[in-house]
Amino acid sequence: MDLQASLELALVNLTSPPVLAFVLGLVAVALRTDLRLPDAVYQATSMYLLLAIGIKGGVALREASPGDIAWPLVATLVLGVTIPVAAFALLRVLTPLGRIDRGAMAAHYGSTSLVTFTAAIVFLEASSIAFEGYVATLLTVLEIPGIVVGLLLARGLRGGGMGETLREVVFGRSVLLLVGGLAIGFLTGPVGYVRVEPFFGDLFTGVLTLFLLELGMLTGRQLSALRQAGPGLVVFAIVFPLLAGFAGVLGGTLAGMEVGGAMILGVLCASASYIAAPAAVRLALPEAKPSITLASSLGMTFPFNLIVGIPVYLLMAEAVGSW
Amino acid sequence: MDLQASLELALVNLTSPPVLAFVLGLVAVALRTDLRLPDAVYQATSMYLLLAIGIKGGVALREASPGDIAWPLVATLVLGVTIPVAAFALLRVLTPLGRIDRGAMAAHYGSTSLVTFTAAIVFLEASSIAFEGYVATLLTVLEIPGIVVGLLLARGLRGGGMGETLREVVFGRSVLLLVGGLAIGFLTGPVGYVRVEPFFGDLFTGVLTLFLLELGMLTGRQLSALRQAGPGLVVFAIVFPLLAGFAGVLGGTLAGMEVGGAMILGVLCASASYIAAPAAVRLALPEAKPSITLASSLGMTFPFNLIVGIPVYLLMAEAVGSW
Amino acid sequence: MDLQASLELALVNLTSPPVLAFVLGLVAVALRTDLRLPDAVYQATSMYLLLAIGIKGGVALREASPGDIAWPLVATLVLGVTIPVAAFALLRVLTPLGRIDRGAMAAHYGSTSLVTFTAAIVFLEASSIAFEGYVATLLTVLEIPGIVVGLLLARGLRGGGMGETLREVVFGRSVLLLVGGLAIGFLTGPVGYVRVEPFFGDLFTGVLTLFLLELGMLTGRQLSALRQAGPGLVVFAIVFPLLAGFAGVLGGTLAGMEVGGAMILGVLCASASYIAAPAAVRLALPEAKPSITLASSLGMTFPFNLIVGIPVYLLMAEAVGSW
Amino acid sequence: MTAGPSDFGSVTCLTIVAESVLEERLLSVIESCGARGWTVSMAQGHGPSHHGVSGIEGGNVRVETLVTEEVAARIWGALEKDFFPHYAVSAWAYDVRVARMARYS
Amino acid sequence: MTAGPSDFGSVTCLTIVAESVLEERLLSVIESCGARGWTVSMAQGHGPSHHGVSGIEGGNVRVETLVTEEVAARIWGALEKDFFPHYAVSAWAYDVRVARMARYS
Amino acid sequence: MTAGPSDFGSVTCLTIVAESVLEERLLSVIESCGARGWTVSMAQGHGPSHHGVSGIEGGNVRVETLVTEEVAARIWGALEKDFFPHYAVSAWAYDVRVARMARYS
Ligand SMILES: Nc1ncnc2c1ncn2[C@@H]1O[C@H](COP(=O)(O)O)[C@@H](O)[C@H]1O
Ligand SMILES: Nc1ncnc2c1ncn2[C@@H]1O[C@H](COP(=O)(O)O)[C@@H](O)[C@H]1O
Ligand SMILES: Nc1ncnc2c1ncn2[C@@H]1O[C@H](COP(=O)(O)O)[C@@H](O)[C@H]1O
Ligand code: NA
Ligand code: NA
Ligand code: NA
Repeated sequence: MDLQASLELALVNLTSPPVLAFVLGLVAVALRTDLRLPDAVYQATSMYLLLAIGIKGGVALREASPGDIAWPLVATLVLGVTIPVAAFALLRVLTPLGRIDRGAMAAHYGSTSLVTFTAAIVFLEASSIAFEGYVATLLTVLEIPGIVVGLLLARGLRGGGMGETLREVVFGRSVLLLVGGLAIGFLTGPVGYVRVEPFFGDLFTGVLTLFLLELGMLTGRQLSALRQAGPGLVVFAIVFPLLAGFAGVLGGTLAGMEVGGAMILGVLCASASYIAAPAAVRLALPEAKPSITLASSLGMTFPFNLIVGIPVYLLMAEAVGSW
Repeated sequence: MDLQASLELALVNLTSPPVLAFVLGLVAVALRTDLRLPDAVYQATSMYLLLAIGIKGGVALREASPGDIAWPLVATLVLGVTIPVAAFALLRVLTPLGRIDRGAMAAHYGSTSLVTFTAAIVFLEASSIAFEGYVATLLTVLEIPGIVVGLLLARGLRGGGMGETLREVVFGRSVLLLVGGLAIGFLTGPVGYVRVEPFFGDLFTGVLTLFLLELGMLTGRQLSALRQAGPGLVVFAIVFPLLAGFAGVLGGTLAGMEVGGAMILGVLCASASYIAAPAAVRLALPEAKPSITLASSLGMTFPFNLIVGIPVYLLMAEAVGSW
Repeated sequence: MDLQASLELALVNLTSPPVLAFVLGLVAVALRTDLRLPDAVYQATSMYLLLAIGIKGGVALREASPGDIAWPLVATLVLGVTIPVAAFALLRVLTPLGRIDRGAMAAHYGSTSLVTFTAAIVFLEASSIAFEGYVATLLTVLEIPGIVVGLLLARGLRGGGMGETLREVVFGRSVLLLVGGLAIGFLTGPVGYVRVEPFFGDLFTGVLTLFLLELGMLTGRQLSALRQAGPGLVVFAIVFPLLAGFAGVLGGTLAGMEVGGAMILGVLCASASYIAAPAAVRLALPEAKPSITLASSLGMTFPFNLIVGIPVYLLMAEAVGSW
Repeated sequence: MTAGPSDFGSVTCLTIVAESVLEERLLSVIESCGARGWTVSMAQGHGPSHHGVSGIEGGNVRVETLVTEEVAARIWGALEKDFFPHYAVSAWAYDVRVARMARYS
Repeated sequence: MTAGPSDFGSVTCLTIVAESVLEERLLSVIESCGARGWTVSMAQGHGPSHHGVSGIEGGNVRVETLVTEEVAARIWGALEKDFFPHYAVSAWAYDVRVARMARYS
Repeated sequence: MTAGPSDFGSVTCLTIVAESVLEERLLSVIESCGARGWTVSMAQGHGPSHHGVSGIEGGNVRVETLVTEEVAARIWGALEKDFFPHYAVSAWAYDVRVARMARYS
C-alpha cells in the first residue's frame, strides 16, 4: 500500500462517526457544556456493547474450525501474559511511578479496548480488507489475563485478599457479559443470531457513537491530569502501543492469520482497557492513582491509536505478512 | 412430526438468544455477579415490549377480516374466564394455599406471558410454520380477564375497594400500552407501520434478550423461595400449563385456526403473566405472598414452557388438528 | 392537488404512529394512568433525536452544492430574525401579555419544532413528494436566532446578564448536539453515515413515537392551563402558524426550493420549539410564565400543525410554486 | 440560621421508601393527608420483610415530603393502617429547617 | 459517636430540589459560596408553586451538600436572591455528624 | 410523635456516597456490621478528594441505612479502615424517628 492510500485510510478512520463523536465530547467539555448521558443509560450502553461483542465473537467462534483458531488462541494468551510484564518493566525505566501504579498501568495495557477494536473493524470493513471472524473471540480472551497479571505484579503472589479480588474481577459484570455473550453466540449460532442481528449487529456502530461522545467528555475532564503526567508517561503512552502492536501483528502472522486478522491482534495488544480494567484496578489496587492510568490510556493512547495507530498496524501487518 | 423433528425444534427454542440470556441471568446470580439493568432502562424496556406487541397486534387485526377473527376472539374470552377458575380449583386440591393466595395464582395463570408468547413466535418462524397474524390481538385480549377473575375469586364480588382496584388494573400502564398500541397499530395499518418497523419490529427479539437477562436474574434470586414451595405447588406449576395449553389448542382448533395459531393460543393459555399480573395482584391482594406466585410462574412454569412446553403445544396442535 | 387528495394526505399524517402516540399520551393523562418514560431515558431520547437530526442535516449539507443552499440559508436567517419580531408585535395586539411573556413566546415561535419537522418529512415521504435533503440543515440554522431575538426583545439590549445567558443558550446541550451532529454528518459524509444509519436513521421514527407518547402526557397535564389562556392567545396559537408558515413557504419558493422543500421551510417557521427554547427561556427569563408558552406551543400550535397545518403548508407551497 | 427576610421555620421531613407499584397510591395518600409537595426518586433496596418482588416492578420509589407535625402524624397513621401491614415500606422522619414556611403548612 | 482517630464533627446538610435546567447554575453557586463537594441525583416532584414544566426539561435535580454553617447561610442567601423568587426550588437544612471534618470546611 | 400502637423509636440514618464500583462491597460490609436493610440510588458527585473516575464506572452510589447506634459505629469503623483512606467516599449520620423499631435493631 502506498503512502497516499494509507493517508486516505487514516482519514476514513478519523472521519468515522464514533471518532468524531469522541472529538465532539472533548469540544463539549472545552465549551463547558452541560451534556451528560444519564448514568442509567451509560451503564445500559456499556452492558449492550459487551454483550454484543461477546455474541458476535461466539457466533464467529462456532464457524471457525478448531484447527484455524488453535494457534491464534495460543498467541493471544502468550501476548496477554507478556505485554503487561513488558509494560511494567518499561514504566520502571521511563517513569518514577511506584510498584502499585505500574501494576495498575500494566493491567490497563495488558487488557484491551473494545472501542479501539471496533474502530479497527469499521476501518477494515470500510477498506474492504478481509479478516477472520473469530477476532472477537480473541478480544474476549485477551480481556482478562492482562488484568490478572497486572494485579499480581502490583501486589505480589502473596498479596492479602488477592483471592477475593480475583473473584470480583473474573466474576465481575464485564467478564460475565463478554463470556456469557460468547456462550450465547456459540450456542445460538448463525441461525439464532439472525434474529437479534438488527439489535446487536446493525445498531452497534451507532450505539458506540453515543458511548464515545460520553467517553470524549470523560477524557476532556481528565485533560488537566495530562499536564501533571511527566514526559516519561507521555513517551510510554505513545511508544508502548507501537511496540505491543508490533508484537501482536507478529504473533498473529506467525499463528497463520490473514493480514487483516494480524492487524486486529496488533490493535488488541496496542490498546488499553477502559471498561473492565479501571473497575478491577479500582477494587484491587485502591492506592493506585486513577488519574494517571486514565490520562495515559484514555487521554493519550486511545486517541493515538484511533488516529495514528490503526493505519500503522495495518502497514505493519502488510509488511510482516510479505516477509 | 416425528420425534427427531420435535427434538430438533426443542433445541432451536432452547438455543434462541432470549432463552440463553435467561439462563445467563440465572448463572449470574449463582456466581453472585453484580449485574443489573438499571431500573430506568428496565422500565423503559418493558414499556417498549408492551407497546411493540400491541402495535403489531393492531396492524394484524386490521388485516384480518371480522369473519376470521370472531370465533378465535370468543374462544379466547371463554378461556380467559375459565382458566383462572380451573387454576383456583386445582390449587385447592393440590396445595394448602388459602383463598387469597389461590386467587393471586389464578390471576397470574389466567393472564398470559408476553415473553413466552414471543418465544413461541420466534420458534414458529424459525420452523417455518404458518400462523395467523392476529394472535398478537388475542394476547392483548387474554391479558386482562384472567386478572379480574382471579381478583374476584380471592375477594368475592363484595370485596371492599374492588372498584378502585379494577380501575388501577384496567387503566394501569400495562393495559394502556397494550390496548393503546393495538389502537395505534390498527389505525396506522401496514402503511404507517413500515416506518416504525425497524424500531418496534426488527429490534424486538434483541430487546427481549436484554430483558430476559434481567428476568433470569430476578428468577435466580427467587430460587430459594422454590425450596419452600410444597410438592403440590411444583406439580401444579408443571401440570397446569399442560392442561391449560391443551384447552387453548383445542379452543383454537375449534375456532378454525391453523395449526400454528392453535399452538400459540395454547401457549397463551399455558403461560403465566409476570408483567401485568404481579403489579395488579400486589395492589389488590397485598396479603398474597408474591414469593409463591413468582416462584411458581417465573421459577417453574416459565422455564418449563420455554424448554418443554412450546414444542409440546405444537405437537398437541398437530395431533388435534389432524383429528 | 384536489381536496380529496389533500384530505387523504391529512389522514396519512393523522394516523402516523408518532401522532397517534401523542394522542395516546393525552388519553393516558385523561384516564389518570401512571405512565412515565423514566427521566434518564427521556433525556437520552432527546439527545438521540437532536444528534440524529444534526447528523442527517450534515450529510445532506455535504451533498448540496454551495450554490444550491446559499439562498435558502439566507431566507432562513431572515425568517429566523423576522418571525419572532412579528410574533412579539402580534401578541401585543391580541393579548394583554407583558413584555417578558411576549419575549418568551417570541423565542418559542421564532425557534422551531424538531417533531413537527419530522412529521412533515414523514408526511412528504409517505406522499412521495420530493424535497431537498439539506432541509435538516435549515432546521439547525433556524433553531437559534429566534431564541436570541426573543430574549433580546424581552430584556432589551442592555439587559443585565444577557451575555452569560446567551452563552448558556449557544453552548447549551441542544445547540451543541445539533451543531455537533451537523459537523459529524458533514465530515463523515454518506460513506461514514451508512454505518450508523441503522441507529440514527432507521430507528428515528420509532424513537420519536416513544418520545411523543411522553410529550402527549406532558401536554395532557398542561391542558388545564389552556383554560386560563385568554381568547387572544388561542387566536394567536392558530393564526400565527398560518402566517409564519406562509412566510416560510414564500421565502423557500423565492430562494428557489422545490415544492416539498418550500413546504418544509413553512413548517419550520410555523412550528414552535419545545426542546431548546423552553430551557433557554427558563434560564434567561425566569419571570415569564411557562404555563402560557407551553399551553400555546405544545397544547395548541403543535397539534394544530400536526393535524391541519402540515397539509395546508403543502397546499400553500403548491399554490405559490405554480404562480 | 436566624430569621431573615424569609420566614424560616422547622418542619418534618418524612422519607418513605416503598415498592414502586405503590407510587401513585402513596402520593395520593400524602396529598389527601395535607402535604403540599413531594420529591420522588428511584431506588433499590433490601429490608427485613423484603418480599423480593420490587425487582419485577422496576425497583423501589423513594418519596420525601416536608410537612407540619400534624400532617406527618396523619401520614404515619395512613401508613400504619394501609401500608405497613402488607407492603414493603420503610419510613422515617426528622426535623429540618426551611425558608418560606408558608409553603409547607 | 465519640471522637475517634478521625476528627468527627457536625456540619449542615443542605438539600436543594430544583428544575433540572438549573443544575449547572446551582452547582456553580454552591461552589462559589464555598462548598467543597456535593451529590446530585435525579428526581420528580410536585410543589405549591409548581410550574409544571420540569417534565419537559427531564424532571428535577436533587442536590445535597455538606457545608459549614457560614457556607450554608451564604447559599441560602443566594437561593433567596436568585432562585426562590423565580424558579421551582425547595431547600431544607439539618445537622449531620461526619468524620474527617476537614473535608467540609 | 408520641408512642402509638407501633413501637416508635429513634435510630441513626447513615448515608454513604461512594464510587459505584464499590456498591457490592459496601453493601456486604453494611450487612456484616449488622444492618438489616438499606436503600440504594444512583448519584453523581464532586468532592475534595475527587478522583475523577466515577464517570467511567457509571457515577456514584448513594446508600442509606437505618441502624442502631452500635451498628452505625461498627460501619463507621469499617469505613475508616477500608474505604476512607483509598476511595472516593463521603458519609454522614443523623437521628431519625421510625415506627416498628424492631425492624431496625
Ligand atoms: N434499615 C433500613 N435502612 C434503609 N432502608 C431500609 C431499611 N429497611 C428497609 N429499607 C427500605 O425499605 C424497603 C422495604 O423494606 P421491607 O419492608 O423490609 O422489605 C427496602 O427495599 C429498602 O429500600
Ligand atoms: N413539601 C415538599 N416536600 C418535598 N419536596 C417538595 C415540597 N415542595 C416542593 N418540593 C420539591 O420542590 C420542587 C419545586 O417545588 P415548587 O417550587 O413548589 O414547584 C418540587 O418539584 C418538589 O420536587
Ligand atoms: N461536601 C459534600 N457534600 C455532599 N456530598 C459530598 C461532599 N463531598 C463529597 N461528596 C460526595 O462524596 C463523593 C466522594 O467524594 P470524594 O471522596 O471527595 O471524591 C463525591 O463524588 C460526592 O458525591
Ligand atoms: Na493491550
Ligand atoms: Na395463561
Ligand atoms: Na418557528
